[in-house]
Amino acid sequence: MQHVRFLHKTGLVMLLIGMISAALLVAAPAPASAQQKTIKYGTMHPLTGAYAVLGQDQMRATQMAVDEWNAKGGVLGHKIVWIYRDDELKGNVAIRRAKELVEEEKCDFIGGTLSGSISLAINEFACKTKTPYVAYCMSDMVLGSDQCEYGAAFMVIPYSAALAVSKYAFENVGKKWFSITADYRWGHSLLEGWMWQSEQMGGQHLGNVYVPLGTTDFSTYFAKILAAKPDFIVMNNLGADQTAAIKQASELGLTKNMKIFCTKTAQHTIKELGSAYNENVIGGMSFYWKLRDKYPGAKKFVDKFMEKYGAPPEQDGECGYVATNLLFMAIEKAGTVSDKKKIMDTMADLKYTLTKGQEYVRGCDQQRIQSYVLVKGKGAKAKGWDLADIVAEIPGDSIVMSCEDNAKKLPFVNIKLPK
Amino acid sequence: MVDNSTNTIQQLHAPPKPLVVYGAIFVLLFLPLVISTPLATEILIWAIFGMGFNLLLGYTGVLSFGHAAYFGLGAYSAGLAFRYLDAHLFVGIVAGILAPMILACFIGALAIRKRGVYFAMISLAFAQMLYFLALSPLKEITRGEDGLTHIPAMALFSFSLGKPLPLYYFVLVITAIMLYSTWRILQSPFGKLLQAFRENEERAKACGYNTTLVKFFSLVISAFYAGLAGALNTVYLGYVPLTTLFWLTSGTMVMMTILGGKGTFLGPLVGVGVFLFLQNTISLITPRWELFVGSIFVAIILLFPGGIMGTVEEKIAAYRMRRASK
Amino acid sequence: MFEIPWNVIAMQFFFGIALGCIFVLLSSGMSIIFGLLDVVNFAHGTFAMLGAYAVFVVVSLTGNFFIGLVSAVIIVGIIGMFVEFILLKPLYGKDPLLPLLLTFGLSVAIPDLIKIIFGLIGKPVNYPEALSGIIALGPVIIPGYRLFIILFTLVAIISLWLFLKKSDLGMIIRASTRDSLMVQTLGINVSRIWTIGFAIGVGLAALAGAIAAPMMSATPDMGVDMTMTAFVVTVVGGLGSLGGAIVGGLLIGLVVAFTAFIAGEYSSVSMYFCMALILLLRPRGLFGEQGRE
Amino acid sequence: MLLRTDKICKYFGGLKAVDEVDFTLKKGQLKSIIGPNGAGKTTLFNLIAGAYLPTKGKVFLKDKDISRMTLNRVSRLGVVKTYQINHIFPSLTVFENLRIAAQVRKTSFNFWRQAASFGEINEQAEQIMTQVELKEKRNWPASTLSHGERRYLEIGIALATEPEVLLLDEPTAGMSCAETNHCAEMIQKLNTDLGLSIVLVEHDMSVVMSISEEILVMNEGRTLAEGTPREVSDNEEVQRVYLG
Repeated sequence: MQHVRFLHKTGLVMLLIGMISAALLVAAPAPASAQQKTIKYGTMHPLTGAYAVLGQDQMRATQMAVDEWNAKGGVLGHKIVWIYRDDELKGNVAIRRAKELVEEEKCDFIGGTLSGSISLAINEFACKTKTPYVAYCMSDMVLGSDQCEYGAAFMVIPYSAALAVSKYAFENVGKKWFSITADYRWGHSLLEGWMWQSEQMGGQHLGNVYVPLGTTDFSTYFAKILAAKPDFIVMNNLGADQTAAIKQASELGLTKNMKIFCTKTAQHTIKELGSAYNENVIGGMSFYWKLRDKYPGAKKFVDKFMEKYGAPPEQDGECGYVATNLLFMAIEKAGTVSDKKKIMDTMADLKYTLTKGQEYVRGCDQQRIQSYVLVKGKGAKAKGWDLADIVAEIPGDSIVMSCEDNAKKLPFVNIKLPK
Repeated sequence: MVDNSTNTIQQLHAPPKPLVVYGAIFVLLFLPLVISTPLATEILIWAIFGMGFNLLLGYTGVLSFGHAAYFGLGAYSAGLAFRYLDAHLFVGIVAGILAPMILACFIGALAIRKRGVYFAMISLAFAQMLYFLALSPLKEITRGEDGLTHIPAMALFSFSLGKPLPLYYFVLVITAIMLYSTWRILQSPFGKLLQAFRENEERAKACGYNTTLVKFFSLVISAFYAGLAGALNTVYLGYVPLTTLFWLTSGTMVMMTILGGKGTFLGPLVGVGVFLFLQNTISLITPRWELFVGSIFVAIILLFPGGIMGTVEEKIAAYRMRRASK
Repeated sequence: MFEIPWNVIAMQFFFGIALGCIFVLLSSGMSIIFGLLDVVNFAHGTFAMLGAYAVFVVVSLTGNFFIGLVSAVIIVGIIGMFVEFILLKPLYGKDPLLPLLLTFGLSVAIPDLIKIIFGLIGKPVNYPEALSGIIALGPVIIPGYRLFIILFTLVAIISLWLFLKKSDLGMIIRASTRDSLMVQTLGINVSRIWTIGFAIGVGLAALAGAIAAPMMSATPDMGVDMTMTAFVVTVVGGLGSLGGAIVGGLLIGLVVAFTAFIAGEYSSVSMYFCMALILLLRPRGLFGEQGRE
Repeated sequence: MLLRTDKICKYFGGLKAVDEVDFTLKKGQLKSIIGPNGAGKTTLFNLIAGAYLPTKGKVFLKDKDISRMTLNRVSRLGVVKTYQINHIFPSLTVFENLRIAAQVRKTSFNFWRQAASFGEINEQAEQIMTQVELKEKRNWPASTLSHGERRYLEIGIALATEPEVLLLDEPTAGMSCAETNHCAEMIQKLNTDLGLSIVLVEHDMSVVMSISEEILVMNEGRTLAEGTPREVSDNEEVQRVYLG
């Protein structure tokens, strides 16, 4: 017993000493950083998990852009130091990474992320810490109360994608539609866009089914759709869910005599689907590599990317490339590396031509106004990366609402989603 | 006298000396100097989770593969209280502790009588049920896949927890309390009973113990830890990601505990630290870190079932045995 | 309420059964492994994923889906044998939780290995030409491939049953499930029986993965869901019971199908509700032996 | 009558392990159950202790029906069994093995107070340690004990739960001749000094004959004979079973 009591005492003394030193640690002012001529940019990408292939593309494209700028001598004479982290497509990891990048690595700017939901959380964090954040993903973060002057979204926002694809569909295919919607915010945003457009263009919504994320069997939903006899089916889902849905639609012969619209699709989804993604399947993307035949900027970017990594970039890669460029262009134009408010303000008025035609960042909500591309599958005729053909490019101005509307989430907030 | 030698031998699973508790806390005081503060904070939170999990797996011998349910429910309860009720820091944490304990009572009443592997599967399935509930049917409340955002920044007596270091030391205080509590529990009659139970359930029963009740209490106490960790996770992130409920959270916890050494006092702490540190480091080198972590885990199961601390303790015991016999 | 046409219900029922058949294949493998080795195979879905990749590889080499199916079973069965022999064997007789943990480790590591070998993008497997059509029975439309799944599962399960019931090896396996010590005293190398049993179990999982591959493509992360489903079905049917795996699989398939029809967003949670209900009403599962749970 | 079974039966499928056995034990009595392998001795034991549910029949402790009670409840009522194969807590020390058993009636679910501070329990554990002669091994993990010492510990654990009836399942199994005699002495002491009622299942006939007051002989699940050691050894049928 004596012995134990002694140990208690020693322990307590030790703890006391420790606590005092720890208190000093907290109280100590952060060491003044040496005046190096660098700026630090940190990005997060899902390098593991279901969308690792897209995360990898984001990461590669960012690297390409950073290398190009550094080859030109950096920004305003500052060398760009770029670091990246794996966010694993998990919210808690992404926040930890963001905290590490900002609080430990002292990054001046952060970017990346693929998931819209994670981008919302990071956006909130960026706002709190006043760190400029350029999101590479489709995100509602520029709408309503989530909007913040330090966050910018450089992928098409969800409803814009829906407006673009629906416009084409109602004009070219028919009016009666049925939708399959992934049951989370992103899916709902797409559905809102579709329903609004449907009202405007006289479409007839025959029904919708909500499908939980990660569903692999869609056959059980198709009986309902077959009974409704729509002109076309709309898929508001992504990745493995979309793959399974289209595969099973083709099994039921739906891709033979009906059109299927994927509000957002991806190059790797088309590749995964093989011959099931035929000419009756039309998908939307913010960038497809065949734009290289149309725009010299796209050709430069795609060729360089192909040469470096052996595969054409996904839209996510392109977005990362543009976003990184825009950040540095804004810094250069603002003429400051430290006044972050000014940089964000400058970024908000950029006009540029990079990978597509002329585009601009809209001042009020820091979003990139860009076109949306519709591609048509090639089915069994697909070869290598020649997976699809471009059928339309919908200009960016026609698929965004005004800033005032965006701030109030109009008109979509008035859409009553089906139960 | 024989006393001398017996003292040095001691048994393998000797209760830790108080010095170990203080020493561990002492080391943790300086953790942010070595690794990044967010990582260090996360290590502490997971360590609390791990201590509770170890009480169940390591000391009682019950494997729950659905501990994400308690962790996630704790995180959501605290988050909902913060967001919708504007609850005080401690009120939210208490909510985050109580809800998982009630859930544990329910799952325990339903499944704790089952054999080990069966309980593991059932607890996993229940956790998945909660996950899918939060994902789709309950998305109006939980915000589904988006996770629960807009949680106000927390303050402790007008002392902001928004900065990394104050937050770390706040979590550390709680970790220290839990570390000490765990130590107390292990020294208590109940703690002794847990260990006896793991060693030989049948005999514990023959001694007159209601072993079902032992397992049940152990599960509920473990849910207390998990809920606390979940609530702290919410305070730390300012956000509740849906992944807190995902089965991989349970799986990660299992890996951490086995890695550190189940049934050892410091095992969870060491396991959590090493796991998160490795994951952090390997992921900088290669995105295929799961291959390494998975393989290391398999190797540990095959070669060092005692984990890091179990093996260390064994080595120390063997060394003492050799010295004593000289 | 609006009226639901009978043909939609009929189709829903059919899809539910087809889905259930995949579950049956998955969980009967799980049941055999558990019954024989007392091992809960956490990597069961991972083996199914390997089956899907095996079918992809063989189909792209030979162009024949049916050769693909058979070779998927053989390839994964052989992998399973190695896994059992090298990794699981040392754990028998120790803590019964260790094999579960070990297979969990495999389920983390193997998908990454697949990503390194086959790349991050999943691989497409086309529906076999002969089965890609649809059969219309009046207003009821049935895809040929789903019909094939049902018939194929029927054949597979009947031959499994005949194998266990009639063949010498099958009888030894069944006897070992009951009492491996007794079998050992008869001079039979039980250790080898275990290896074979494990191979059959993961072979069935591979079959499930292979047969599902055309419907969802082979992706590295497809295994986890399958493991979960196998768990649920096994708990519902009764741990270690082959009959339970069959009835449980079909039941869960139907439950999922009709929930998807009535309330889509509940479809993935429905099977867990079903499991909780069964546990409340009949704790050992539909066909579980008393005392084994 | 302290303990009594009424036509108790236990069938495993078609096998009648115990078939309509009436067993009685008076307070303070030391009674043995003997019989060839597979006679159903251990099964009868487990039925009394609550480890098995009887197929038919009943068990009474002081006229209280305990036949459907589980092992732990029967143990709480004071009928405690030991095991044929060592069933101890291997990585706990001898002292802790005993203390676990000793705390069962006092404070099993207290999870805050330190176990070391329960003086009464500790004293009881120390006392039993003396009784089963393991004082010198107090702080050794049970797994390091010799076989004989483990058998003693086995008995000690049962004793520590303060039983009224002690069911000893082959306590001398695997012991050397000298150890066996010593163990027999100890059992007799428990019976005479502490006044414990003891039921003994034993293979070693010399032990049984020397210390039992009464013997029940079983064969193929049924009672073959019952009586004092002398009566039993003179019984012709017993001789036939044991010799033939």
